[in-house]
Amino acid sequence: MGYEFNEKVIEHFENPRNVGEIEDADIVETVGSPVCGDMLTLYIKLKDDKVEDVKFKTFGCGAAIATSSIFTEMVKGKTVDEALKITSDVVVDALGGLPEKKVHCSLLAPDAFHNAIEKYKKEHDPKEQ
Amino acid sequence: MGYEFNEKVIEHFENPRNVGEIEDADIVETVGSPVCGDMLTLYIKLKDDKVEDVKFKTFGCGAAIATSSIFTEMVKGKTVDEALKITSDVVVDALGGLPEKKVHCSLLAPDAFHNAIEKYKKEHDPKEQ
Amino acid sequence: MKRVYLDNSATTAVDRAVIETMLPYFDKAYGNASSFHSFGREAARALESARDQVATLIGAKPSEIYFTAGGTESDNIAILGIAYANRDKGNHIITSAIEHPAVLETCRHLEESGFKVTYLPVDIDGRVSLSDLRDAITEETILITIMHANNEIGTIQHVRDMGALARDRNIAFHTDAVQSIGKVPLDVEFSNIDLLSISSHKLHGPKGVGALYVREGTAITPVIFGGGHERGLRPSTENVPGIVGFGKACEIAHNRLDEDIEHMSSLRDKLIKGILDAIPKSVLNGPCSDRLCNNVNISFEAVEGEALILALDRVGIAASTGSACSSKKSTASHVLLATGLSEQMAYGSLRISLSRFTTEDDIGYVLEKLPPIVERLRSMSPLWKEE
Amino acid sequence: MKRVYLDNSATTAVDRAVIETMLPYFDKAYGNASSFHSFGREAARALESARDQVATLIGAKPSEIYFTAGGTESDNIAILGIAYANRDKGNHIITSAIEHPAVLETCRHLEESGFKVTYLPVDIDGRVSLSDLRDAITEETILITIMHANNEIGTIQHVRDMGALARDRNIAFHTDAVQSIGKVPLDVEFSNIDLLSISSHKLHGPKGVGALYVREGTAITPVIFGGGHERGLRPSTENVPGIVGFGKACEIAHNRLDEDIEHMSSLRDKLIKGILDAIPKSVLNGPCSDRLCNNVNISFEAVEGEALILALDRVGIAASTGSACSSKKSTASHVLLATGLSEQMAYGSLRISLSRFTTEDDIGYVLEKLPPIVERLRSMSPLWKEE
Ligand SMILES: Cc1ncc(COP(=O)(O)O)c(C=O)c1O
Ligand SMILES: Cc1ncc(COP(=O)(O)O)c(C=O)c1O
Repeated sequence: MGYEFNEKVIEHFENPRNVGEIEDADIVETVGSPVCGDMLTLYIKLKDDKVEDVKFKTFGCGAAIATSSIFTEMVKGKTVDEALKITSDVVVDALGGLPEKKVHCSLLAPDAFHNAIEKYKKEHDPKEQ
Repeated sequence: MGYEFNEKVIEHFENPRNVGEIEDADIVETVGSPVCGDMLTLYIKLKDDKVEDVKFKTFGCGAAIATSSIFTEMVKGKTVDEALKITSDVVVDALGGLPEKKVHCSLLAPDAFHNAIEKYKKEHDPKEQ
Repeated sequence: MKRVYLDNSATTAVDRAVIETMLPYFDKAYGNASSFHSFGREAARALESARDQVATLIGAKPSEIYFTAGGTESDNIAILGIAYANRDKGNHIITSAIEHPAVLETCRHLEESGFKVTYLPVDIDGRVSLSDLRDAITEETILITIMHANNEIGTIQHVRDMGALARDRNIAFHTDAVQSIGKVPLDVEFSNIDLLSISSHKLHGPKGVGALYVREGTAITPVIFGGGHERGLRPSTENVPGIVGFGKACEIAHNRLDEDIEHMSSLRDKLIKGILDAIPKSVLNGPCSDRLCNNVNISFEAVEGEALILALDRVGIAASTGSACSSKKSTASHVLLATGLSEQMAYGSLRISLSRFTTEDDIGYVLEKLPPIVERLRSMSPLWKEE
Repeated sequence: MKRVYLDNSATTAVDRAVIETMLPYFDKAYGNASSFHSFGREAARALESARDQVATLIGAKPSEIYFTAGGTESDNIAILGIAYANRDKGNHIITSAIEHPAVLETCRHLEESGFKVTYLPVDIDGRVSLSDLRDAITEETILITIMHANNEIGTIQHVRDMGALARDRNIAFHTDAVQSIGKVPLDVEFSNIDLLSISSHKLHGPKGVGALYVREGTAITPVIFGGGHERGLRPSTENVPGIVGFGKACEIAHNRLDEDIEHMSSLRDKLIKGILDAIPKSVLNGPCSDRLCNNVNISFEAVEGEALILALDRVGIAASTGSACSSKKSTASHVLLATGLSEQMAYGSLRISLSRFTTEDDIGYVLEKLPPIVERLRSMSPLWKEE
């Protein structure tokens, strides 16, 4: 059976926020791959433990685009810890819901962000240096 | 699938010839039974080796009624030997055809007639008396 | 010529409102419900609202309704699907002697592949006894399939008690409700039903559409394979206009249920009384109570059913008989014989089945035309003895 | 908003003339074709004339046409029916890697019950090689089932040669012609076909109806059980309006075949050229010759298909993709992958399928809207490298 996106999802699909790259990003993280048909690259700039800027590029379906868009909008300006609380459930809620078979697409951005911060912390952990 | 009778079959069904009994019949022959859902009783009066009169009663479907009707019409007045040539094929042809699944109903009257004559011959065979 | 259609157990006229509802789905909202575009979404939405309508009529959840191509397919998917899914639990199936061929032939097929089937007898009213059913259950029993209402003699079975018995023993309970839906109030929860078959064309919906209700959590294996439609249980591009029409027909049936039952019952009773009064040596087949509101089945001594149907057809009355004089030999209805009726009377049966569109006038016409026809056929019958 | 329907391989709009032909069978000539009265005879006659119309389109005898509920059911009855009927002769089936799920899943089911299935590979154009087929045949082979034309990339197979090979070895040859009927001239005699599946809704007939052609004398076992309709191969009350509409659709397709093919081919070629010219890094999937007249399938580097379909939908264009991002994970088309296309390109495929109702205008609209959409999606794609 087909599925239906609500207006808000469509709006984010048609006018995605924060698309692009950040040249001097602190972290660049890619999840997925063209082989699995879903791929997202997240560019993050941090300042004083806050997400100063974030951009994305995605090779993915409409839900992947819309969830990445709203996710970047939601984490921008937040502290890293606050941003880590924006899980896929939060994203789906913020969009007013997704068709059941599309819910998994909302994992891409939070996953990428989570991985990114983990890597970043590891790299900047004084104990590890 | 349903089936369709032609006009001639319908006409014989609605106005069957020679229905009834012959009180002083020379031969009365019944084929079939209520258990098999098809039953025909034929009353035959012979004279000088000719079928002087013939009547029938049937418990059977429309095709059984129509074929019995036309059969009696066809044999009446014929010599017994000519009448024995009125097989089910001849009856079906005379009616202008029957639906395939109804062809077997046209066996009733010729069968009854055949049996009747056989029995009659046996009973009246000088050699057997 | 006047034409009176009284063969509504065979099929019904599609309701005008149903046709109107279907029309846009042929050439406007004609998308494939699996497609990711506006045409597909229109179709998918229509499908889901039809699913709601069907579910509402029988007290199910929409997610428990699977659309099929008709009653036969629903019965096949239910019986084969449950049998194959439970092969390791047991190989015994219980049904009744008076089921529709869609159930009986499917059970016979399973017998050929190693299943054991008990065909429960019925009493003179066509009723399966609950204690027979209880006694038939073994450790191996995996499915009980007993029809809700019989298509020939209108007997309504006590499915609720049967369902309770099945549930108690952890056995799946399927009922063929093709004839009862829209004519008997039925709730799958109340009646302890696990699987239920419906066919659209028996309740003023289009032909070639049906549904199978499968209670949530019931283990069932697909028997048709393809693109995964209807959650894998019935693949094939969904027949959107047909399903939409079916949904509408269910909605109408639901809204008018009491009124329809009252209307048909009263005409039915008038017809039965009228025939039995007017025609000697005629007997009612099937029960006097718990009988489908639209079913009349009467046998006339010494009269053959197909001849009777043909004669009625000649005066514009469409009805049916339990006699089928086909290819090789005549056969009498297995249902009538199972009730203990003699062959002769079984061959002489007439089924008159009403619908919500049947009128007083139709009944009057039958009561005018039928007696002389029976008389004429009897006058030609070697079995008829004038008194 | 302008709406342009270009997903005709998924389903088609029902022709107005077809709807008109169906209408009386809903509420006037609504009888059951098995009934012995005037309503039944009207239905039976309509059924038989539809059977003639379907038979004429493929060069079969009417008695070789069995009506079904659609392409999936035709494929299932053909494959399971032949397999079960020939179990004692052998247990090997040959098919191709690019069949529709209605064939592939049915074959997989047979594998689970002891049959062996060979899935022949295809070349870059999606074509099965005749010598591969020859080599795959064993003493055990009882069925070859290769689709006539592919639903995704439009490849037309050389069924005549395959049929000859099968006939020579006394093996039943089935072809799924769901996509080709009405778009490729086909004669079952000329092409040595023993069984052939058709679906009404792919050629401007109603959904939920199909046919299976079975050559006279072919041993086949029923897989659905019931009242013996369609000579026992497909029991269930016949869907008279649907079948009548299907017959009419076949008649129309037969009468306009050359004209339709020319119309669609010319628009198809214009569309392919227009897209490939306007959009860099786009490649045509499927063959350049012996391609369905209504099929366009193009992949765009770095673009994901479902996003593309959604963007097209937003401007009113209905098309489809070989990408299906469903429940758990995305899957790329098994057909495109079988032709050797990379995953990325398979995910980025767009299928545009035309019909006899497609206009120059529709094509122009796609050529106007598609390039900027691809450009926008590429600008968001991490895989896109500007040159
Ligand atoms: C009791 C019963 N079950 C099943 C069926 C089969 O339904 P369909 O003809 O829709 O396949 C019928 C009617 O034919 C029926 O009366
Ligand atoms: C090649 C092919 N075979 C079979 C089918 C199944 O047909 P239906 O949807 O009518 O069951 C389709 C279409 O869905 C198809 O394209």
